[in-house]
Amino acid sequence: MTTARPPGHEEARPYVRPRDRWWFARRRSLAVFVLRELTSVLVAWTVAYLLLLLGAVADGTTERFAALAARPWMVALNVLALAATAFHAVTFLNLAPKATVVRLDGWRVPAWMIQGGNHTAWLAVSALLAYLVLRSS
Amino acid sequence: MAAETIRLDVARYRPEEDAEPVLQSYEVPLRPDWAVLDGLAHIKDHLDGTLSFRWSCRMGICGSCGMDVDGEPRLTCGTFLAEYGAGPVRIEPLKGFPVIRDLVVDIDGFLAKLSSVRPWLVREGEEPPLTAEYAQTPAQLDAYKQYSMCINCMLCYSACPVYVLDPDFLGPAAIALAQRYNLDSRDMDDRFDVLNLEEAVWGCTFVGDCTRVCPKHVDPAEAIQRYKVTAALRSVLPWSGR
Amino acid sequence: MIDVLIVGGGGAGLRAAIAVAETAPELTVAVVSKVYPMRSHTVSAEGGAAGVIGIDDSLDEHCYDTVSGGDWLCDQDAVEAFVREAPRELIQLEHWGCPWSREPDGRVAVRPFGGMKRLRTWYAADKTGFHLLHTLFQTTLRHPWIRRYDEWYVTSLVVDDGRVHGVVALDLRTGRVEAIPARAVVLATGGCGRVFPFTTNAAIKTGDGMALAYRAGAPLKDMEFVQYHPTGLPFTGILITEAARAEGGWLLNRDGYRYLQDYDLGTPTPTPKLRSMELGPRDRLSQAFVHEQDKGRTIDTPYGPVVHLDLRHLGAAKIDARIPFVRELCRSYQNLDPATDLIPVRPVVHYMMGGVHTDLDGATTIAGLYAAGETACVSINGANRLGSNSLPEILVFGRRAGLAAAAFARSHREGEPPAVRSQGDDERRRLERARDGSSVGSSGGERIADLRERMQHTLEGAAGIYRTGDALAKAVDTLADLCERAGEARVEDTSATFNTELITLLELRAMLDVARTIVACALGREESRGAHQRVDFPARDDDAYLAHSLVHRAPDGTPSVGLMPVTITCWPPGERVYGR
Amino acid sequence: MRRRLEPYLWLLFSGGGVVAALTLPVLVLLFGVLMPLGVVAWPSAAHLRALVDAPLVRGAVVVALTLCLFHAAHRIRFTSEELLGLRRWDALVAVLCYGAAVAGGVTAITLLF
Repeated sequence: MTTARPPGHEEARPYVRPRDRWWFARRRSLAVFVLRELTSVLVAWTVAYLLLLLGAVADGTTERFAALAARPWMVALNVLALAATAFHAVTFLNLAPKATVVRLDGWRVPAWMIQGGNHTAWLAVSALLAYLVLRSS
Repeated sequence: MAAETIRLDVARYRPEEDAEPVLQSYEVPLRPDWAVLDGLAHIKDHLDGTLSFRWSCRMGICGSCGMDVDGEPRLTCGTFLAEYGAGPVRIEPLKGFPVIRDLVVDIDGFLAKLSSVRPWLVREGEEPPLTAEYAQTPAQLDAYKQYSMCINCMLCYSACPVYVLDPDFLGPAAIALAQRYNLDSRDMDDRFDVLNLEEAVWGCTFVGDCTRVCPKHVDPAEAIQRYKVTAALRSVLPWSGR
Repeated sequence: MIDVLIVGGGGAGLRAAIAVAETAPELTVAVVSKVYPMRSHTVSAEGGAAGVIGIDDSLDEHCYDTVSGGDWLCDQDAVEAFVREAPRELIQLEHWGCPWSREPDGRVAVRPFGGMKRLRTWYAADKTGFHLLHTLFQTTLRHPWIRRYDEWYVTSLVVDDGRVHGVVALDLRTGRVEAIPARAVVLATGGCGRVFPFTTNAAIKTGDGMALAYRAGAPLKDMEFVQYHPTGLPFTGILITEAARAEGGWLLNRDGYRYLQDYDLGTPTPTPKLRSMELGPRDRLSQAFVHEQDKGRTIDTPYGPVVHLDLRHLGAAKIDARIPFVRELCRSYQNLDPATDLIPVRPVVHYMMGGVHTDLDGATTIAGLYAAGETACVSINGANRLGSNSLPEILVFGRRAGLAAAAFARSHREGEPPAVRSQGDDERRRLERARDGSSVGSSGGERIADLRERMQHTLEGAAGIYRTGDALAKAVDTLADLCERAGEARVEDTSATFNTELITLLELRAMLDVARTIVACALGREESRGAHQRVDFPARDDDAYLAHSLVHRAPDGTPSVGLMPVTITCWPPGERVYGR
Repeated sequence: MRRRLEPYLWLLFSGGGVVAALTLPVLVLLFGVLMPLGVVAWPSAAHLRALVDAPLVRGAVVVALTLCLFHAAHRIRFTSEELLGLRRWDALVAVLCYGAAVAGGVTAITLLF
């Protein structure tokens, strides 16, 4: 089925709204979305930071790295990174059931179960990593 | 008892005379069971016959009366004036669509998108005689039912920043409709060619507002993310097409 | 030049379009509709669609239920064709993807319905019309050669020498008035519930197609039969589907008493019994309400008297599974939950049994002009339609009208006569005058809404559930007066772009024409039958009135009513028995 | 071209999102906050070296960090386009973002191998 708009129908011009530069400030949900996406910048930073650490370990310059890490601005940045990565983790794991709908014999596994599993996995992995890093010290 | 009223600030756009929409204020009675649509009908019937807007069923099923009410896309028949306290309430055409007149927007682009996803049952071979139905269990029905509830009100498009910034984006309702058929046990297509595109599912950044504003709980955001998984798996495992 | 032009994009119109596209791909088809097709009022149908499918059911039983439900005013040959073709149409919809509710083994499920002796109502939860319309609309999208004129309002039919040659229509978006020549025209514009003040019908249901045919010289039939649905929400008139009672809901008066037992509708049982009590026919249930009101046993609300629909004993789980839309509507629009609260309901204008007079193929008395669906009166509904017969009706007769129109277009290949252009030009001038206000002056004249309200209250007062000759006679005069005043009503909007005020005026004029036929037919029928109850003639009179009312438009614009025999094949007139 | 790439980019984004969610918060908490603040002591350099000694572990670390970078690159690509209206320049933005992620991955390899 196609729409018929016979040629020669002069039409008063419809109004097209100009691009709204501040679209993300119009609704809370959009602001939260943009914050969620911007966590990626700090995810990238966190990776960079860990690469610096790995470099220091490889070069045997961990002392210098520790000194750098203790600078107040660096600590502030990492506190921000912690908040961002945690926010990323919570939002990402909570949204996962949208992409992975699990059906068992026609019964749809409710979102909260999948989310609960994800968060349990997060806790377990975090605990394991912390144990590996801290066990001898 | 003095009759209470509420002010409605209504966007007016008359293409013959206005360069852009302007707000016009009307005082309408504030009654507990009046929806925004009743307020607009009161204006049209008793205050200003020149106001143009679409409406029909006033029971939330025809999908005509979606508008932007105080910055949120809503069905005006199901949005009550009492929600807005003393007012005023700002009523504008759905954002993201060209405005034809007042509160009336151009939806031809949306319809073209719906049509593009082959929203019909795709079968191979001859249609069997009209003596028996295709069998479908309640569980198989359940697998797509939610995506079949879309009333084409377009609130999801209006709420979607990706669509508003890029009108070529296929958008929530069209993809949900494609999934409605993809997940139907009677359908034999997966609409990979029209969905596995940058302007289709890959354009979505999963804002999730489409789902938030959907008056029928279709959850288009879910439909899109699920198709991303389907399309990604099909891309990695080329033999996994249905 | 278009071969088959369909006016109206609801269930009947789309079914007709698909029928043409599938069987006659060489023909051009167009659907002209004042709203986008998926906005059409078919979308609001809730409960279901009847079609014989069970092994314990038979075509004869569906026929008998329909004929007795219609108080023997149905044409029985039409009913037989309808009942025979309904199941295959419903299966066709299934093959097109309609999400019918299912039995555990994968077969389509059926539910009981009012006035039906067997379980034969197919359903898609309680959004049957919604799913049906969207399935049809989406199916039309696979036929790119079906042309669509979305948001075009047809203002008149082009008729020359007893034959239709197309339509004149107004494009809302541009304001242009165009003649669209066509070899055959199918009217599928739905009913006219909006002539009444309190109706389940959508705003768009203004009797446009009925008025188009009537003005062009085709007679309307059985216009006095207006169906009141017994359960509408007060204030909004939103329909609470009959499925709510089919699933076990009770109607209670102010004393919590299932009052239907007092009106020869059977004795109460805890679970629903077919053709009994709450599953009686709609006319009888709505009439019982009026008697309860007279006895002072209804409940007063700001929006008039109500009774209660009680679904609480069904429990939330069953309500959610079978009638979720009822719960959604009650919560959104009435601020109550049927799982725990009583639902206030009152009778509400729902459906027109009458319409454009057609034969079994939808053909009207004008060559090339067809009608189907609520616009038409074939008649399978007689004096009272049974719930869940209207959806299969639009499919069966939509298809039939489409096929007949295609056959007509194939055998009439001549070009367009000059009448098309000249009538288009006349119409354009007339509408532009109305819009510019140059015909009446935008400051003079009365408000459209005021005239509409007068019309609606006149109809409610004179042509409601119970009618009297006196009130009807007065209404004849009032409506004639309103017609004249509507000719000079005020149009403030002079814009060519999406001028809904002009459309509102055209709709009002259509409604007034239709309203006059309703009142004239009701005045003429001096008996009580089905939905037409005359207080001054309380009995059915088969000797004089086992006949259709046929109403023509006289040259001076007044309706002139005659009678036409009813076709009886197998079921001679008898007593309507429910609950016994 | 782009049409064939998108699903893979999305898989990398998703995988990276999972890895980032499961591992980064605890790592930045330990190495970025608690250790610099002295709440817990820095592990010895030898212990840290031992942690990434096994080739398998090194490989896993490279993959994990690269995935995280792809996750970030994907989001930064779309967010910058949406915030700054750069949709038209998508090809360029994409090359920059994913290019940076690849560069980060290469850096990780050179550091660990």
